[in-house]
Amino acid sequence: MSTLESAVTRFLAHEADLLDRQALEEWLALFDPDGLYWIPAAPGQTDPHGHVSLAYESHILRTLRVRRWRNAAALSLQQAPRTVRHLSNLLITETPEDETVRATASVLVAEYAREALQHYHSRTTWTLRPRDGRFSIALKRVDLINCDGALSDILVVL
Amino acid sequence: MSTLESAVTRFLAHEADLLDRQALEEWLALFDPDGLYWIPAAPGQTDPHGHVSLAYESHILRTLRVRRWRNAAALSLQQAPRTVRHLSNLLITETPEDETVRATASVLVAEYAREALQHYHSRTTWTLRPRDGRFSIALKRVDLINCDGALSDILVVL
Amino acid sequence: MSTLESAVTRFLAHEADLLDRQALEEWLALFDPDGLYWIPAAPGQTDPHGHVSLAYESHILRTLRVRRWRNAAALSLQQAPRTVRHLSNLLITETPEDETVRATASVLVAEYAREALQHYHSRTTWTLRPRDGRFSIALKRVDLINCDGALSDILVVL
Amino acid sequence: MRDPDLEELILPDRVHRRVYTDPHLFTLEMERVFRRAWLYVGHDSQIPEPGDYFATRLGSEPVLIVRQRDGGVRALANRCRHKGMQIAPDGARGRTSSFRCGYHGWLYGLDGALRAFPAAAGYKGAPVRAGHGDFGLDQGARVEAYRGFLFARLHKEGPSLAHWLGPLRSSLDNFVDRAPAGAVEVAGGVFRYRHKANWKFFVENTLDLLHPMVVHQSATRPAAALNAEHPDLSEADARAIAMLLPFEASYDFFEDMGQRGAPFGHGEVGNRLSMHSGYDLDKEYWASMVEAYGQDRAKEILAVSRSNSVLYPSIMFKAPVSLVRVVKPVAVDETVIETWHFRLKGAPDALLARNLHYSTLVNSCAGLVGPDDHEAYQRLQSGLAAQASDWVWLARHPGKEAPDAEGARAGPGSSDLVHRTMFAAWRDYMEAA
Amino acid sequence: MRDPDLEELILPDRVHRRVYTDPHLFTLEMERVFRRAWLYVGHDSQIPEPGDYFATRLGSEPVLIVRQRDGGVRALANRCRHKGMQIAPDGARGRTSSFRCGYHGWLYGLDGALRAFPAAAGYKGAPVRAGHGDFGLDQGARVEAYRGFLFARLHKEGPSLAHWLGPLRSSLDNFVDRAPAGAVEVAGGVFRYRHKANWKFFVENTLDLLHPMVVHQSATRPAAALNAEHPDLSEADARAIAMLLPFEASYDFFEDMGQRGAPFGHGEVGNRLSMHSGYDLDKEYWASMVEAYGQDRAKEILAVSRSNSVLYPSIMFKAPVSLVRVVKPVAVDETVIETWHFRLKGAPDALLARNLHYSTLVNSCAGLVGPDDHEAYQRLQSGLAAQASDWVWLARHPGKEAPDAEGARAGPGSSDLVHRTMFAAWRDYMEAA
Amino acid sequence: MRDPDLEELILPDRVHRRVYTDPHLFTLEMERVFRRAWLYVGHDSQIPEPGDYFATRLGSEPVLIVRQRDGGVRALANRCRHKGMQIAPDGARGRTSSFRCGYHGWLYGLDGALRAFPAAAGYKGAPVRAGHGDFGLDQGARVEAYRGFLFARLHKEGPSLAHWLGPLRSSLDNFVDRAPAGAVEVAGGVFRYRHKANWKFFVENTLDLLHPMVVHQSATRPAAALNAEHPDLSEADARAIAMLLPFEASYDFFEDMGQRGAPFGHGEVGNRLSMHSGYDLDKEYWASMVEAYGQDRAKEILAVSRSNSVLYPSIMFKAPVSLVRVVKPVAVDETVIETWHFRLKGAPDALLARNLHYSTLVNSCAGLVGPDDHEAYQRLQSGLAAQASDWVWLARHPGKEAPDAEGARAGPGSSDLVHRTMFAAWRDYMEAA
Ligand code: FES
Ligand code: FES
Ligand code: FES
Ligand SMILES: [Fe+3]
Ligand SMILES: [Fe+3]
Ligand SMILES: [Fe+3]
Repeated sequence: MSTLESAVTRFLAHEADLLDRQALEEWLALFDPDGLYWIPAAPGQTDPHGHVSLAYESHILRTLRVRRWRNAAALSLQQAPRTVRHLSNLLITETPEDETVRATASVLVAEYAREALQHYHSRTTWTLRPRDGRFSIALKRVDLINCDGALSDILVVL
Repeated sequence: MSTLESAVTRFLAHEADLLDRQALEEWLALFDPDGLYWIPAAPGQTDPHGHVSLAYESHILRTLRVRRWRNAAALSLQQAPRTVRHLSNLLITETPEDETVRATASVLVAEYAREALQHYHSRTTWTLRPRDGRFSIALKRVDLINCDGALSDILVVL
Repeated sequence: MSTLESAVTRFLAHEADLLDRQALEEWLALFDPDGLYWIPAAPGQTDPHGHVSLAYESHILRTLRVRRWRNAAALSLQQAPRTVRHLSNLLITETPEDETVRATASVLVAEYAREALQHYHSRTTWTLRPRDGRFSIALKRVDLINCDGALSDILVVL
Repeated sequence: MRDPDLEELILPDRVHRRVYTDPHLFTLEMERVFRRAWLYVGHDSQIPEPGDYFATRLGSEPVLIVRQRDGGVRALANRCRHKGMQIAPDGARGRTSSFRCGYHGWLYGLDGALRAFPAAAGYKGAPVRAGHGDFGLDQGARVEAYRGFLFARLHKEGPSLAHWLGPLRSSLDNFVDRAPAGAVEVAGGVFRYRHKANWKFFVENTLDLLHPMVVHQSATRPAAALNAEHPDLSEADARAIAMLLPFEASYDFFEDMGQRGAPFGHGEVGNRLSMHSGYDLDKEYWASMVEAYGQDRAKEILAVSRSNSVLYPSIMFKAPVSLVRVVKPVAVDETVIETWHFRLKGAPDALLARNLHYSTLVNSCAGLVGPDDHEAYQRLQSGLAAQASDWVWLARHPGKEAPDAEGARAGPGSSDLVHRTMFAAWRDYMEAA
Repeated sequence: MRDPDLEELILPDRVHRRVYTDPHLFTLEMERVFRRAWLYVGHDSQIPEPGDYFATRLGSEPVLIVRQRDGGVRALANRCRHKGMQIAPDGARGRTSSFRCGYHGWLYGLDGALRAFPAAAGYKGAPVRAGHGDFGLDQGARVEAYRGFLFARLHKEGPSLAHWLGPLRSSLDNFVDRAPAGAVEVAGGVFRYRHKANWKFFVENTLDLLHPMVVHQSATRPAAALNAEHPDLSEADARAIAMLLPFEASYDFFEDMGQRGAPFGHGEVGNRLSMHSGYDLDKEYWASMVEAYGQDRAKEILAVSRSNSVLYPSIMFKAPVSLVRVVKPVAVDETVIETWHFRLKGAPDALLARNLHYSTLVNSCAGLVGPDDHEAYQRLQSGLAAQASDWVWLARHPGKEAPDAEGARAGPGSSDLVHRTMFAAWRDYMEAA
Repeated sequence: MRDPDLEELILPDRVHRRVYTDPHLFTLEMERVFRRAWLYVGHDSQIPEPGDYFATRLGSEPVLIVRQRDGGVRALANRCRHKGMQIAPDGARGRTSSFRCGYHGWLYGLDGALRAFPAAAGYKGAPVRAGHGDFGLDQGARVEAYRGFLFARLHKEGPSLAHWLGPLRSSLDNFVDRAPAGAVEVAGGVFRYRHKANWKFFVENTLDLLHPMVVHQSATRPAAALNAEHPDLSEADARAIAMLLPFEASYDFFEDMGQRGAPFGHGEVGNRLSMHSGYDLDKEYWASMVEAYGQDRAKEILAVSRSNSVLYPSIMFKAPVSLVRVVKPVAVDETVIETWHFRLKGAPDALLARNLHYSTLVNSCAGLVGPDDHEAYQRLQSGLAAQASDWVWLARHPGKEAPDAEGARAGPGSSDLVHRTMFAAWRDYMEAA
């Protein structure tokens, strides 16, 4: 495994660990200031403006999401969902022109809430920028296998 | 991780990516001309001829499978199943005598069709032949955890 | 990937393989004589004595578990459950003072019994001691996502 | 099927919990309400050309909605007349010149007539015949359009669509008039959102102006804080915040929005004032509206801001943000809500983008607003299973209603008048044996 | 249990959709059809020795099929007479000298008699007794064998197996006669295939010769193309293609295959001609047949090619490829089909390999043929939930039937005669109160 | 709801399988047994301070158990009186000064009175009123405590808790008297264990002394072998083995344990002798007991070893190891069992640790004992679906019973007397219309 692969693998395991431990404020800090968190609502969706998304969030909206998570009034979050996430099948491409790294992985987020397990399967793609020897996230794009299905609430960060 | 492990990991991630993206014709090209795709119907099945299999396919039959996938008349495929696959717990053994590499991994294929998720869990074993700096598949054997269970349709390539 | 990471990855894949192949006696031998197998019953549980656990087992109790597995009279095991386990998101920390390595991974154990699949998701942490060029297990701690849920039987070793 | 004791279930100021929890009543609803009411099925723009079709459900009944060669639309049975196979899977869509059943190849025309069947000689002496009649897919369902919106009704008899729409015709008009080109089209994708609760909770909730400030606090409080902390928000962020904050407007504001109930159970909230009435007006859009309608008429159109309009029982539409939410009952305690989005023809892309952004924030299953409503529905479902009380109260603002110019009855925004109106219609549908 | 209005459900040329969709009728079927008919349970070769047993279901009833010390077979209740525990899990099998209930250790003999129970003194004064009678597992079920095939019936009264098999005895004969040694044995594994549809769709489909060329096009078209593109296919590939192509034979071919219906709802398609009749004959096999039977008799045996034979309601068997498919109803809309394979004793391994290859291609849940049939069944289930029409037509080739030499009634291959025959028997079973 | 034919279901020496399998009877049980009996809800120590509460179920009814300002406890309806939302999710707990419904903000006091509702003016002229009455959460449920254990009953009328506890009061006393400080508190976590079987199997099994040596062999045999192989076990391992071995004590031992049945269906096994009576006595604990009670009384307390005591229908408690197992019926074939653990105040930590170790070994869903019981329940559920026999026998030791000093009826350990007692009470509850 190349140094880059190792570094990306470690970074993504770290991100997953933060999310599973619900260290959401630390997770926010992984992003570039203009970084985006995107869950398309259609397979292969290219346009976030001419088509709805399940989520399409700037720093401010991600912060809002995290604060809502911390808000005791949030009815749907009183269930205190937990996650364990599994990541594999990593493919990495470097795009030297803009000095970013594109990493795509299969991700399974297992969610437990209200006595029930939910499974979210996606191919997730991170556009990463090297920063201080680690990375920052320019774009995290989660392509859910059933993004256009009749889904019920996705309460957690994917 | 050894060079061999890295190379195999990358090759299997590539195969998985082709299957998830339904680039099935490209997937066909990964096999040796006399390569086999085998899903035994019994745990530890040794004999593909004296015992039924869930699938046991030569190049011609795999090609037939892929063309059927492309055939609009296929009733059961009008549901347009999608997959995301997860691979881990890779174990590799080299058998120098015939210059092949045996790789075994835990594979979870998540299938989405008709608004429902299905999970296929297997230990899958690839017998690989080094070819042009990559590999070709001599045998892909998928040992499903429930290969002898009362299964419903397996519509996708595992 | 560092040499340590590679070695741990291989060791954990080996342990998983033993468990999936139900080579349980070999699995017993992976532990230190005073090693522990622990499944807490509460998230973040710190105390195995002032709080119940789903399992908290010494060498003798693990051996009892394995012999019970081999005992034809065990009503609940007549279903002959099988597993495939998936491991990812590995994080490793070395604690040089006591010469152990702490490895945490996301683990999905898929269990098949009685025609049904069960999924056990955990963050599992191994405390490993280098031994003869490999490792021995001082503690295997399985933090199930739903450890405090209304679970049904967990028949297999996690 | 045995008749329910409707007079014990529906009282003037409350309804019995069984209307939400009894599986037998659900079956009856599918039979009576969802076969007798006009149900929204889609929009003209989804099937522009002859042979365009999609497979959907009218209540629990699978149908094919098909553009005819003469431009009309039919709702054919999606069920072969031979041995009964469902012809197209739910959700299928495309363009075709005929429907071929994939089991034995019976072939139907776009109009549903049986055109051909293989090895036809084998039916000599049997009643099987090509054409309409016993072996065609036309089941007598009615389809009518209003300004491009398609409605279907399984029951042959009943009021015309225009009559049935009644006072809310003007709200549909406003939906379309907001397009400089005077027409809308489906655009921007669809949300499909499943929850384990009776369909009526959603429908009633959309006209419930006492819940947003409570249920959606978890989004509005952080939104307000971020707004205060960041005086220099980007345009997109500022717009998002501006769409969230009205969910916690004052009780007086919601009261002033007003509401009205109409025949057949329809109703709506907001008129001049609504959660959308304070949005910034896009300059380019305004210019195109003025160009299309003249300044006065444009102003008049945009002054109407009916935030939530219900055509009972199947849709809630939001003219100010150009979307339609469609109710798909699955079981007594399971419902799918589809959200369809529309482009105002002649309006700039930015307007569509804003409306889609609204929906992403509010209607997505991973959004900041919808999940809390859904949690409420699901807790209503479990709460109403309790025997502690039998009643759901619709007692608010008794008698506070007055007829309006279009034949509806208007009341204060937080009234239960709209809910009483729904259940009066529900009872009517359920009674007609 | 309330009786159905059978005369409204079963008409001469059609049946009501409720026979496939009504859970109450399913319960009645388990009670009446599946307790009164002989049900296939397995084959002698599965339990060769005394004490060999397996746990299975007769309809919904759990039973232990047990080889007795005298060579007979019993179908014991798989349910302890003490507090009722199921003794062996469904699917269990093995060899034993007794059955011990794992809850309190009651011990039953192979014949079902209660042999012993721990701490027996505690039952002094109670009716609990060793032996047969109220505390044994024998429930009066009948078991009979025909040429090694085991059938069981829960109902004490009824026709003998041989009488019940009727004209299809000769088809079972042909199944076994195809073995040079005159006997078959279970071999090559079992498929268990689950689908969400009523059990009758499968049974009827196996005698439906109007569907293969439509449903299985997705396999036959690529097969034909590959066949054309590759003149030099390997033997195995050529054999696979040759087994797939007949699914799209001509309508005339299928008509010529013929069919016949028999008493008790049995029926079959194919006789001299079938989807299997064109297969290459393995030389070694032919030689062994000639040696065993002489050339004329061998030819006679192999000339019979009844592709699908149904012993209503529980199995379809295919003598030409030596397999039996068993119907396991689970719920009104759920069925498991088991496919059991057989070795012809005295035949070369290559023949078994060919037949297993056929099954892997056609009957596997991951195969190229089965999933499309299953999709059809599932769409029949959803289609028949629709109210658009109540009828499933069995009207093909009315009156086109003639008695054959064995007491069956024969018709053209694509007739619904076999389906009408099934429903006549179904009605008989359901009526006998 | 239609009444069952109780006299056909409950006979003196057996019960009909339908009492475990009929969904209609389950609904009636929830209605009659679980609303009329005192149900265990928890312990004083879970809600020490005013405003402490938790959300649980009484049968199928969601309730809030709330410590009042005056120290009392109420069981409020967990269901808003406005539109019916469940106020707190099942399992919620905490400390509060009021309950606010998250849908429209109605505010209830700790006593359940409606204190306030937003925009109250809108209810002018409507019956909605603050206070108790139609809009409060108090539903008349009774709550009483016995030595810190809290019981609730939904039905207003019925016996006092003390009367209802009857002879088993002394067993609860023993539970608490075992604490040197004369009080216990919840500690050490909770197990929640789900199985697909009727709730009564668990309850009856806990007083069934004929099953342990059979069902738990898979644990006791290896335990005995390891014990023999390892003469120098660690203290912890030796203790674990010592807790497992009694599961395979002799039939005589279990017979000698004895049992008794009491009014209202209660019962217990063990008294001086039990599976726990042979445990080593911790020295420090003994010293603290002597100090607290004096040697004679301490001995007396510890000599009582009632291993399993059932307060029908909702709990089984084990005074010797300080735990309570609570029955939560979910459906006719689904049950959750909660195991709650207790610290004996004034006793050393080692005693708690031992009792928790016992539970980890025996009651955990991943343990060495519980899964085999659960397998038995699940196979009872499937076995009793069979028609082979209708009866579950409770015939053991007929007539072998004698009144004891506390008004119970005592019999040999393996008798079905306790089970007959349960069903007599069950029938009483079910009959009272
Ligand atoms: S069911 Fe449609 S053609 Fe036969
Ligand atoms: S239930 Fe079989 S021995 Fe008791
Ligand atoms: S439902 Fe509780 S406040 Fe409205
Ligand atoms: Fe809302
Ligand atoms: Fe077919
Ligand atoms: Fe037990």
